Amino acid sequence: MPPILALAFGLGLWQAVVWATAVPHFILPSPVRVAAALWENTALLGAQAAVTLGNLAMGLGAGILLGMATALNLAISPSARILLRPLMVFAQAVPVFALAPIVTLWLGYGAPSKIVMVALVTYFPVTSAFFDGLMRLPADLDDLARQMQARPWPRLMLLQLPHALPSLGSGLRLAAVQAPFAVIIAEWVGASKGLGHLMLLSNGRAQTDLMFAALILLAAISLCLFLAADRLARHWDR
Amino acid sequence: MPPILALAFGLGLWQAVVWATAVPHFILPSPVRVAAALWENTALLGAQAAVTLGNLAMGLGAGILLGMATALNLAISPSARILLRPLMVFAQAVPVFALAPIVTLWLGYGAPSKIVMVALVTYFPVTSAFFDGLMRLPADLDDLARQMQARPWPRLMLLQLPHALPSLGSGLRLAAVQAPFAVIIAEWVGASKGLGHLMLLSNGRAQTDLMFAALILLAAISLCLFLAADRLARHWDR
Amino acid sequence: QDKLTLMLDWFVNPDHGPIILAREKGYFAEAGLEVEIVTPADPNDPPRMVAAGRVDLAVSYQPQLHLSRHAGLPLVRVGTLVETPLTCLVVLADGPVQSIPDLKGRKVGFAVAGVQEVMLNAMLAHHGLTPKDVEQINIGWSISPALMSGQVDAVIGAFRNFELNQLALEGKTGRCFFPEAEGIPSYDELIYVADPTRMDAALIARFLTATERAALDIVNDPDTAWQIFRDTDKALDTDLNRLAWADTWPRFALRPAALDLGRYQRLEAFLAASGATPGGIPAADLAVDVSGATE
Amino acid sequence: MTAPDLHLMGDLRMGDRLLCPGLDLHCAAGAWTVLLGPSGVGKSSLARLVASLPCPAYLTGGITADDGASLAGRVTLMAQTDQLLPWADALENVTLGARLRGARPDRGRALDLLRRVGLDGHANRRPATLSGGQRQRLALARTLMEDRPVVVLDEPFSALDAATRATMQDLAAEVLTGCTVILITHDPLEAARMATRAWLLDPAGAAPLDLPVTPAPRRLSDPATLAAQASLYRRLMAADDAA
Amino acid sequence: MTAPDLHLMGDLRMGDRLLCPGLDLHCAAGAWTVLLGPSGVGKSSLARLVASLPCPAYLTGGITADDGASLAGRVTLMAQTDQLLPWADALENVTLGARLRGARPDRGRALDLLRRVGLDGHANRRPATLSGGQRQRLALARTLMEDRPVVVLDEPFSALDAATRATMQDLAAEVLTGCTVILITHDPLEAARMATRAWLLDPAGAAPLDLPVTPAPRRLSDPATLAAQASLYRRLMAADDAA
Ligand SMILES: Nc1ncnc2c1ncn2[C@@H]1O[C@H](COP(=O)(O)OP(=O)(O)OP(=O)(O)O)[C@@H](O)[C@H]1O
Ligand SMILES: Nc1ncnc2c1ncn2[C@@H]1O[C@H](COP(=O)(O)OP(=O)(O)OP(=O)(O)O)[C@@H](O)[C@H]1O
Ligand SMILES: [Mg+2]
Ligand SMILES: [Mg+2]
Repeated sequence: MPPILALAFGLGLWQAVVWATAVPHFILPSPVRVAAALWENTALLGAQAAVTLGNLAMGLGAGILLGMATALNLAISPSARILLRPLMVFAQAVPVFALAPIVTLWLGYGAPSKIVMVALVTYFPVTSAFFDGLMRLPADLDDLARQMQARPWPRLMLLQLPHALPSLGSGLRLAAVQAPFAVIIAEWVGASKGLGHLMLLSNGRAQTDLMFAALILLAAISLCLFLAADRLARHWDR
Repeated sequence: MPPILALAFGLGLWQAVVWATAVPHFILPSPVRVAAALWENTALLGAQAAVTLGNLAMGLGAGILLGMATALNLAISPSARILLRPLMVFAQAVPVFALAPIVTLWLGYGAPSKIVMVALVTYFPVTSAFFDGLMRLPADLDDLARQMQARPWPRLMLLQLPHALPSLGSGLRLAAVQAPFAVIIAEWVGASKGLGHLMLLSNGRAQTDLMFAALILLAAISLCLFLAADRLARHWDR
Repeated sequence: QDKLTLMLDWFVNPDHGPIILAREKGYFAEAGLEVEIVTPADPNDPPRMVAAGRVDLAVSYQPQLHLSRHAGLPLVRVGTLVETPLTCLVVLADGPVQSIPDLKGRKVGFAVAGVQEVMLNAMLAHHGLTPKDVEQINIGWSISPALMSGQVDAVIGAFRNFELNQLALEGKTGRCFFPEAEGIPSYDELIYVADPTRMDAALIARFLTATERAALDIVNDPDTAWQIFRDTDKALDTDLNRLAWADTWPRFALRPAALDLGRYQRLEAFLAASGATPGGIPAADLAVDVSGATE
Repeated sequence: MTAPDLHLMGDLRMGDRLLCPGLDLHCAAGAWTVLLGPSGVGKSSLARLVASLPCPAYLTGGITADDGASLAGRVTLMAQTDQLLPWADALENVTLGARLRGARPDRGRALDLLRRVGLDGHANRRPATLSGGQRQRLALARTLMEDRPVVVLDEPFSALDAATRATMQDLAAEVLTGCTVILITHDPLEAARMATRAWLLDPAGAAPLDLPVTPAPRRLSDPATLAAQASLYRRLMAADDAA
Repeated sequence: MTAPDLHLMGDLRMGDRLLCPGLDLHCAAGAWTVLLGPSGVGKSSLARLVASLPCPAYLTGGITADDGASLAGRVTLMAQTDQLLPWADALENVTLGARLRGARPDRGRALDLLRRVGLDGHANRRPATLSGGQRQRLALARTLMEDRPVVVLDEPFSALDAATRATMQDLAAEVLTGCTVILITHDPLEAARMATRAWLLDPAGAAPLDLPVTPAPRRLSDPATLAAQASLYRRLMAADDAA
C-alpha cells in the first residue's frame, strides 16, 4: 500500500509542478501526456526496453560473477592483494562513464560495448564491497580460525563468506543502482537500439513526451532491479 | 609504496596496449602523448578543474548534509517514514543522470545545475545507507533503550547514530564515487566550463590527448575524494 | 550597454567567425551591446533554450527551425550566419560506399538526432531506398573517429568544411554526398532564431549589423581574420581549424539580416512532401527580416 | 516511587512448548526473590517478560503489580549478556540511562559506583579492553544507576570470583534497599545469602525453597547460610535427577 | 598425539603494567591444572597466550612444552565468550573445526556430543534461539570435538546450574582423559572436584592451593571434596582482603 501511495504522491507532485509553473511541454510534459505517449508507443517502447534489458542482464551477470571471483581471489591470495588492491582503488576512482566513448569506439555500437560498460560499472563496487567484508572478519571468529588451524579455503567459505554476505549485499545494491545508468550512457554514446537510443532520438525530434515515457520505463526497470538487490541484501543482513 | 607501484603498473599496461595493438592515437593516445598534453595545457586544465572542483564541493556538501538530515528525520518520525520511505526507494531507482538534460534546461548552463546534479546523486545513497544503519539497531541495544525509556532524540543520538556510522561511511564512499560522474555528466549535458566540457570539446575537435589529460585530472580528483571518504569510513568501521 | 545572450549550435569553431570577430573587434560594444556567448552540449538545445526564455538568441539550422515549429516551439528566424548547406553524408573515398544506393544494408552514423535523420531519409528516398534499408546509429560526438575506425560506413551530419579536413589530417580521404545534389532544396545552414513573442527586434538588428561588419572584414582579409580568431583562445589554434577556416569563410552570409522567403517556403513544402512534417506554416511565420525595426 | 509487590501467574509457554507450568510467584516489595532452575527452563524469558521486553515466551496468567499500575518504565533488567555500548567508555556506559531519557547524568554518583564495583581508574576505557568480570561489573554499575523500584538481575555475578562476588552482592543489597528485586542465579550460596524467598523452576513447575529465617542478605560466616547452601545444593542436584 | 607437559614461566605483563609476577606453573600431561584468581588478574590473557592467540599481554619467561615442540596447533581454547557462528546451526557449529581444516566432520560423534551436553533435538537451531546455558554447552561440545592434546577452558561452566554443571564436568573429564587441561574457574567447588593441581593468581603472584590427595575428578559426595571447597573458599576470600 505505501508504495502505491508514494507513487500517487510523486505523480501528483509532478502534475502540480506542471500546472503551477506552466512549464512548456517540450521541457516537462505532464504525466497525462507521458501516459498517452506510453500507451501509443507500447510496441516501440517494449522492443527497445527488451534490448536494453538484455544488455543490462548480461552485463550485470558478468560484472557480479567476475567481481565476486576477484574478491574471493584477493581474499585468499596475499600476493595478489599487494599488487591488485591499490589498482582496485585507482580503478574504482576512474570515472568509468567517461570511458564510454572509448569503449564504444573499440567495441562498436552493438551489444558488446553496452555489456562491457555495465560489467565495468558493476564489477568495482561488487569486488570492493565484497572484499572489504571478507577481510573484516571479527576478532573472535579469527581467533577460532587460528586455533582450529583453518585452511585458507574453508576459512574463506565457512567464516569469511557468510560474514561478508551483508557487505556483498551492499555491493549488489550499489551495482543495481549504477548498472541502468551505465547502459543508458553507453546507449547515448553510440547505439542503434535501446531505451537510451530512443530517448536521444525523441529528444532530437522534440518528442519530449516519448522521451519521458522511455525514462519512466527505465525508472521502472531500475526500480525492479534495485528492489531485487535490496531484497537479497536484506535477506543477508543479520 | 604499493600505490605508486600500482600506478606504474597501470601506466605500463596502458603503454603496452598502445604498442601492442597499434591503436590509432585518436582512439587511445599513449601515456606519453597525454603527459605532453597535460604539460602544455596546464593553465587551461587548471582553470577548468577549479570550476569542476568548486561545483563538486558545493554539491557534495549540500547532498551529504541534506541526506544526513533526511535520514535522521526519517529515523525519528514514524509518520514521515510511512510516506517518504517508499518515495526514497523510487527516487533512488530513477536514473538521476537521465534527468540531467531537464535539470540543465531548468537551471541553465551555469553552476546551479551542476551543483544540483551532484547533490541529487549524493543525497540518495547517503540518505539511504545512513537511514538503513539508523534503523538496524541491534536487538540488545534496542532492549536497553526500551527498558531505560529512552526518548526518541537521545536514542537517536546515543544509540542509533553511533551504530549507523559504518553505514554512513558506506554511503559516503558511494557518494564519493558517484559525485564526479554526476558533475561530468552535468557538464556534458550543458556547460560552458569545467573538465567535462573540456573533454567534450577536445573529443569533438579530435584532440584525444587533451581529452585524456582532462580525464586523468578527473580521475585524480575522484581518487582523492574516494580516499578521503574511505579514510573516514574506515575510521568508523568497527 | 544592452545585454544579449547568444547560444551557439556547437562549441566555438570557424563557423562562428563573424560572431567572434565582431566581439574581438569591438563591434558589439560599438553597437551598444554586451553579448554573452554560451556553447551548448547538445545541438538540439539552442532552439529550446530560446523557446524556454533562457537565452535571447540562438544559432540553429534551417531544417531544425521547421521541425521545432511543428513541435510547437515559438521560434522565428531573424538572421543568417552561413547561407549554404554545410551538412553532407561522408564516406571514406576508398570504402565500400561509392554511391548512395551502396548504403543498402549498411551502418550510417548520425551526430544530432532529428534534423539529420530527416536529411538522410530524404537522400535515401531520392534513390528509391527507405529508412529501413540502413541501420541508423547515434554516434554522439565522435563523427570522424567512428568513420575512421570502421564502426560505421557513413556519417550524416558531418560538415563539409570540417570533417573532410579532419579525415585528411589523419591521412584518410573522405567523399561527400551533398544534400542539395541529392534532391533536397538548398537552405541556410546556420541561422539565428529568436522567440517572436519575446524578442527585441531592434536589439537583434543591431547585433546583425555588428556581425555584418565582421563578415565583411573576413572576406576582405581572411588571413588577418584567422589570426584574430585563432588568438582568442589557445584551444582554437589547431591545424584542423586553420584548414576549416579556409573552407568556411567564403560561405558566411554577407547580409545576415537579408531574407530569402522562397528558401523557407521550398524547404517547408519539401519536408511536408517527404512526410517529415505536416507542413502548412507560411514562410512569413518562419522567418522575418528585423533590419527595419527601431526602438 | 515506592516499590510494588509483583505477582507472576500461570504457565510459562513458548509457542506450543510448555516451559514451566503453574507459576504462582509472589515477589514482595523490598525483598529479594531468587529464581533457580536448570538451564533452558525459561528464567531469562521470565525476566524479559517482567521488564516488558519483546520475548517469544509468554505467561498465561500475566504479571501484575499490587498497585494496579502498569510495570512499563518501572523495571530495570540486568541481562545475561552485558549489552555494553562498544563505542562508549565505561563512564558513558554507566550514565547511559539518564542520557537516554534526556536528563543530566549524575556524574558524581556514576564515578562513585564505578569505584565501588572496582573499576576505579577505568572510567575512560572501552568495554573491549576490559576482562569478562570487569564488563559484568560495569553492567552492574549501569543497572544500579537506574534507580527503579523493580530490578531484575539475570545471573549478574556469574563471571566474578568469590570475593568480588560477595562484595558486589553487598553493594547491590545496599543500593537496592526497598526495591522489588528478582535475582536469577545458579549459585546456591548466592541464593542462600541473598534470598528473602527462593523458587526452583523446572519443567514440572515452580517449587519454593527452604531458607534460613534470618533476614537477607545473610553473613557468609553465618553457619545458617552455609547450611542453607548445602541443602539448596542437594535440592538442585536432586531436581535434576528427577527431571 | 600424546599430550605434553607445559611450563608457564615469568611475569605476566601488559604493556608496562605488571598483572601477575613470578609465575612458575607446571601443567602436567593427563592432569587438570586449575587457575583461580580475582577478576582482571590476567587469567584469560594467559589462556590466550597458551593458545598462541594475539593478546596485548605477554609472559616474560614464555610457555614451553616438555617435548620441545611448538604449541601452535596443539591447543584448543574454549573462550569466555561463546564465539558461536550466528549464521550456523548447532550441528554446524560443533563440526566447525574439522570443516575448517578441510576434513570430513564426524557427524555421528558430533550428534553424540550434542546429546551428551543436553542439546538433543536442538541440532538445527541457531545460537540466537538458545538460552545462555545452552549456548555455553554448545561451545563446550565444539571444544570437545577438537581432540587436541592441550585444552584450555576459560570459565566453561559459568552459566550452568549446579546439576548440569556437574554433568558437564564429568563429561569433560571423560572426553579429555589424557589431555593437558588448564581450567579457569571462579567456583571453588569446581576447583575442588576437578583440579589435579590448583593455583591462585593474584597481583602478588601465583600461589599453589591445597587439594585432597584423591585423584580428580572427585565425587561430589566425597567429604574431602566439600572440605576442600570450604577451605578454598576461605582462601579466596582471604586473598582478596589481602589485595
Ligand atoms: N585490549 C586490552 N587493552 C588493555 N587492557 C586490557 C585489554 N584486554 C584486557 N585488558 C586488561 O588486562 C587485564 C587482564 O584481563 P583478563 O581478561 O586476562 O582478566 P581475567 O583474569 O580473565 O579476568 P575475569 O576473571 O574478569 O575474566 C584486565 O585488567 C583488563 O582490564
Ligand atoms: N528466540 C527463541 N526461539 C525459540 N526458542 C527460544 C528462543 N529463545 C529462547 N528459546 C528457548 O526457550 C527456552 C528458555 O530460554 P531461556 O533463555 O529463558 O532459559 P534460561 O532459563 O534463562 O536458561 P539459562 O540458565 O541457560 O540461561 C530455552 O529452551 C531456549 O532454547
Ligand atoms: Mg538465562
Ligand atoms: Mg577472563
